[in-house]
Amino acid sequence: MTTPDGRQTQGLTLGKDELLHLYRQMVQIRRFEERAAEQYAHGKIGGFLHLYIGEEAVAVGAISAKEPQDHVITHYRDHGYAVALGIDPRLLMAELFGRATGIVGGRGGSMHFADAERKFWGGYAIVAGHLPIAVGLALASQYLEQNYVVLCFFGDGATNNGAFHEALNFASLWKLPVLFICENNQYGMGTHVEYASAVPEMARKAAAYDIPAARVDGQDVLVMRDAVKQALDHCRAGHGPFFLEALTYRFRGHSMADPEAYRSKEEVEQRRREDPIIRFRDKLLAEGVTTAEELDQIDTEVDQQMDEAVRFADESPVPDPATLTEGVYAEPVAAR
Amino acid sequence: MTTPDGRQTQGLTLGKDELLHLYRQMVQIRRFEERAAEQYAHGKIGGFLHLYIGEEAVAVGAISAKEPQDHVITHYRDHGYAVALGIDPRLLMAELFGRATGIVGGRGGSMHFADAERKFWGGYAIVAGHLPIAVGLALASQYLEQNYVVLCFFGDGATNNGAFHEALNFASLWKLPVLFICENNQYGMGTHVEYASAVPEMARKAAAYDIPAARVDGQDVLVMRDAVKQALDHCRAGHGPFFLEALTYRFRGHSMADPEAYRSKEEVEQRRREDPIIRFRDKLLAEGVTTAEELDQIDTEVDQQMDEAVRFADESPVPDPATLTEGVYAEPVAAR
Amino acid sequence: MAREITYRDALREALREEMDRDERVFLMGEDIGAYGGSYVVTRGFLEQYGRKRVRDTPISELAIVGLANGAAMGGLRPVVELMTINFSLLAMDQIVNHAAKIHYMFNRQISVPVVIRTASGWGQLGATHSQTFEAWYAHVPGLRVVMPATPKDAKGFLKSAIRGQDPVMFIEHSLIYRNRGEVPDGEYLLPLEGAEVRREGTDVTIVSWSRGYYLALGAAEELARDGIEAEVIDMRVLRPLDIDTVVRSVQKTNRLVIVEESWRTLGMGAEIAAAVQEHAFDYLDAPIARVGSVEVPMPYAKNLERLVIPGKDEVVAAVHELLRRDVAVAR
Amino acid sequence: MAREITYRDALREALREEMDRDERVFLMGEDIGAYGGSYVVTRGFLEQYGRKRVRDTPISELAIVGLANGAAMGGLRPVVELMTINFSLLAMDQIVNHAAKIHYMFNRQISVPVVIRTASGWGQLGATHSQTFEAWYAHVPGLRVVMPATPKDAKGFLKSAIRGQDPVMFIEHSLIYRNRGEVPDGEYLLPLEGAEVRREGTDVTIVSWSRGYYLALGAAEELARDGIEAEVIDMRVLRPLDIDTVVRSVQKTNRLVIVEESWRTLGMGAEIAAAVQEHAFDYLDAPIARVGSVEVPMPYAKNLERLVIPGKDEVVAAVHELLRRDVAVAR
Ligand SMILES: Cc1ncc(C[n+]2csc(CCOP(=O)(O)OP(=O)(O)O)c2C)c(N)n1
Ligand SMILES: Cc1ncc(C[n+]2csc(CCOP(=O)(O)OP(=O)(O)O)c2C)c(N)n1
Ligand SMILES: [Mg+2]
Ligand SMILES: [Mg+2]
Repeated sequence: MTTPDGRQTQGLTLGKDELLHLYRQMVQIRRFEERAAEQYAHGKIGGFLHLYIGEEAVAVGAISAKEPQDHVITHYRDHGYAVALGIDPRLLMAELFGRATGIVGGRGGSMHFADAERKFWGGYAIVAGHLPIAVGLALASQYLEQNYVVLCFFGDGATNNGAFHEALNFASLWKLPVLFICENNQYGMGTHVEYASAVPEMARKAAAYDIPAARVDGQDVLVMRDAVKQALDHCRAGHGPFFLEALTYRFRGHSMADPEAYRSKEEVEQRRREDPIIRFRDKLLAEGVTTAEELDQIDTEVDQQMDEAVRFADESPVPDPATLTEGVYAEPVAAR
Repeated sequence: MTTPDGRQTQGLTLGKDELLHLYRQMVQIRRFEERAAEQYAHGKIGGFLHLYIGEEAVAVGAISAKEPQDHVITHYRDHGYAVALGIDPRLLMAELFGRATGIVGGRGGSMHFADAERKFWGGYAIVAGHLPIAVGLALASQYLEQNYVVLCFFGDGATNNGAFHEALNFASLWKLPVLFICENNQYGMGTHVEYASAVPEMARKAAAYDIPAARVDGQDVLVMRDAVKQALDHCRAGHGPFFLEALTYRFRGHSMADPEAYRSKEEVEQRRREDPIIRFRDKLLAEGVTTAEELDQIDTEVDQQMDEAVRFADESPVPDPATLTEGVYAEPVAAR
Repeated sequence: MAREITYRDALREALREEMDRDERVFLMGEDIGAYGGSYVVTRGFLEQYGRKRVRDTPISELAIVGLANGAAMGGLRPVVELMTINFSLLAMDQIVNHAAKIHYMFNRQISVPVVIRTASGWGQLGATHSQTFEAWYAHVPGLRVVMPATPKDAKGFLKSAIRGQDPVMFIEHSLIYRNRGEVPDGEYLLPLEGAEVRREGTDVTIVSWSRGYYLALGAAEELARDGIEAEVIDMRVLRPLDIDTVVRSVQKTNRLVIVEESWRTLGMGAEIAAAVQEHAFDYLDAPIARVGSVEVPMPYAKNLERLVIPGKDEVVAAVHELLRRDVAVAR
Repeated sequence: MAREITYRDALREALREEMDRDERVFLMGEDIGAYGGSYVVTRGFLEQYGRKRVRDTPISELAIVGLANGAAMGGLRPVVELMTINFSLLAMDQIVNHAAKIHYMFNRQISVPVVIRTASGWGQLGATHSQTFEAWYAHVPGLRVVMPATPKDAKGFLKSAIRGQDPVMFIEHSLIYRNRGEVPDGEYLLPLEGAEVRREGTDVTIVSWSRGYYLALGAAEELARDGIEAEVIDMRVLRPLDIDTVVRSVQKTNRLVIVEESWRTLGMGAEIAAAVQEHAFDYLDAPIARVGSVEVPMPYAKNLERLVIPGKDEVVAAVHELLRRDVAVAR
């Protein structure tokens, strides 16, 4: 499953509808975030906004490979998974706007999308903090014999945190159905892996826990999809966790405030040439799956969808101040 | 350096004095702790008392291999290193008794021996908490070009803590002169490695940080000494950290309160047959280095030394209550 | 009908009853299985319930609580044991940044019904093993914090905590596991709220919780011999904090002494004093007094340790001091 | 002579001066080098001082502080940056169980002169990135805790912290980095103790620190328009806590309002209120009031966030409330 040259693309065994769906999802993520960046500049969105642009193939490929019962949990750079899971972009944009109609009522913002119905347990803003939680969800799957696997996404930077170590040890020790998907985009904020990790290959770390691992080209949506499918089979069969390292790159700054002093324009330019959306588009055209017109049509539809998402968000009401103290506890507390 | 059969003993390249010194130190640790256990039963010692009995070859072998400028830091099971470092047993016993004459004035007790003059930075009671500190000491060595290596001792249980992971990553990343010595005695309190660590070989964990590692027979003082000597050379040469796993066994309970329900009497009996002191004694006799009389004479001297330590401790004054609030800060604080 | 059992047995009964009632309840923690628990609370549980439900863990406090959070989100009812509250510092991020936040932050979509049992205490254990941090947890909205003193509360609270929907810090005390007390026969639950007046009095109110409650009670009995009638309140639950009960008592006694084992500065007593002076300002005849630990890292030596932790005598002295002050003012 | 510079520049000057003075001073933290620091405090330092002295680290808060502890013990002068105080929870064990204990526990053989710079703050950052925990650190003997409000203090404290022998939690605030203020020309140090009366007044004392100090000052100015003269105290150092200065002020004004950005329950205000009622009981004409955050995990939405964090208006209202009460009592 490893692709040492980081390029090898899988054959097109999927049907046209499925392929176009993957394409549409990647474009949705891209356009959603481009709109978000604009709205941030307009002051409609506050706080931190971490864009996923450039990494779309990872989320789309992985999530297309999962079964409906599987669970997803991730870090703060979470727009891509939410879109790939099919959550209405209007609810996501409204969340960014801090509106009552947002996916978590405006309480979470960019870093904390979640949708319990879809078993999307949310984005977490403490680096690596969600890894033990993912393993706990996998424990529930095993304990209750529910046959779901937990897909847990995180960055290369997260692998240096103690929570990573403790979580992976537990997952392996108890043979829990969790798929660790490390998005190695080479940087944690402005720190290159070289200055953060004693080993540059994240997948190597899995061996310390006897967890099988693979490195894959995260810029190829089909490679990603296949790798995740195989890994999920492994986990679902009761063989315990699996570790996938997806090689990817973020095209934008870490967050909106990032001047990107830590990397060269040339480096970014070079990586942009391997844009996962363009690569997939070219492939679809080269293999004669579809026409440029059909793809352009999708692009246009997505544009309209995102215009609508922004409009919806902007017209939505802010949260009712009366709700401020509701839900600190799940059960009622007598007034003090 | 690995000894796969876990038995192979090194040739006797040391002189007689040195060999007898190693023997004496192991007996000192053993007798010191036997006295401590007695005094604990008499109520002269309180709190936790973690005995090192059975593991003496690790501390004695390792510390005999170090250079005078090297630093030592360890966990709470710290009597062995203190004795091996040549600290007067009277001061150590007085510490256990909670007396003003104790090595840290009665403030630390069994878990917190320390002697800054000897660069013995102490015993720490938070499992794995001293590992990052050890790496920091190594950073000081590198930064100030002081040519010392830090010997950092800890148990198998400690390797599952996040602090272990973060510390090892740092040590390797910055190529710091620290020797990690993991005493794998198979248990963390009552939990067998099998239930605590995804991999049973602690040394395997080092690979995740690109740290070279070896497993050695920790019940053979000379094997231990040689392994540590080589490892220290590696660190001192600027090649970064090294990881040594010493296979050992604790003959007593985790602490004085331990009913040892988690392991069988047979298991303990079997391991006692490989008592490091007896093994070394037999070897010294078999190789004709010394006579039984000479060794018995050492035993007797040590017995007297430890009687004296107990007497000294018992006759020492308790700490002056007026000193209670002294030293919370290193610099004066205006009264509140 | 009632029986007398120990605090430890009360906990054991609560765990057993809940484990028997609900398959989803399971235990995890360091040395709770083969070793029997560092304070022997779960001895025999591994044999009875097996490895699936009594899970020995690696020494990974952060992940222990993290896994429990995830398991709770996934539909289980984890009861975690952190050996002592000192080690909970390693799990602080999972407790405070995760368990306490998730329900609110995700707009009530997800709840985290996790119970974290841990023990406060001391006894020549040195600086890193003798602390108590209930005040830290009680600072955090989203957490419930209980610190029962009696076997009855220990059992009733633990059962409620396990059945509830919120994360609960359940803080025991190593020095009261053998205390005996009455426990109702049969099943009972106690709500995780409310202080309790355990001794009525008119001259002064003494407030404490956990082991401190017994100090307060001992002091009250001694004071009674001098004709001073102290009202003794066991706070029991530290978040949400039942200040009203204290205020009502102070409205009667006009004097308040708070007893705690943690460092005085920013211990629970700080909040209680601040809140009571706010709500009962006109009823106070003397400043509210706080009796707490001497502010040092705990020394090992027995004679020094004794000086650090407050005893009954300090409580009695604090009460006398308040009363003396009254007289002085009256003159 | 004095200059006006920003709070951020004051910190930068302090770091530069100390790094130039003493080779053993070095910086470590996440993204302090190539990235320039998440709040841009150390921008340009990597270029100037090189990788040996400006050390970007992995995302390993526990080990970052642990390494700094060890480096300090080994003779270096580490200045750690923890991006925000929220992440300090992951390093709590190294701060509280190690840095704060080592000097005392090892009987003064070893000292741990580590400085931990971190930032409090908020601004639509959500539940896990908007907290402030100065009260937790101020609870711990062995730590010094400073939370400067002005550029002058920021610089003088940081230099003293770096030269001192004790571990220091040095808490900045993301929303005051651009505040300007006077700083003496040339070298100066400020002792890590003592509150400061920054505005004299007779009617009420308002106490705060860090960004809260500016709220207090703003409120005082507004109150002055109504003829109410508030005395404003900047606490500056939270451990050791200078209660005497507050007590002296209250002896004059007879009323106290405490302003803080953390949750009220068990925030610093609890300790200040508890201690002041103890020492100035007979001088208080009204209960001590505390103005703090609403006790919820911080919501992202701007309109909700505004409701959580206290503003100048709440401070003014609290003062009016105290004064109204006086009138009511006088009637
Ligand atoms: C415990 C913790 N430390 C620091 C931060 C600040 N921070 C936010 S994102 C980030 C970098 C994470 O890098 P990586 O895991 O590689 O994910 P990426 O952003 O590249 O997707 C840092 C340091 C944080 N949120 N949590
Ligand atoms: C962080 C932390 N968790 C738990 C404990 C309680 N504890 C003390 S020793 C110990 C076992 C440690 O085992 P290991 O590292 O193998 O060392 P050994 O005792 O076998 O020498 C435990 C769990 C502790 N002191 N610190
Ligand atoms: Mg990254
Ligand atoms: Mg062990």
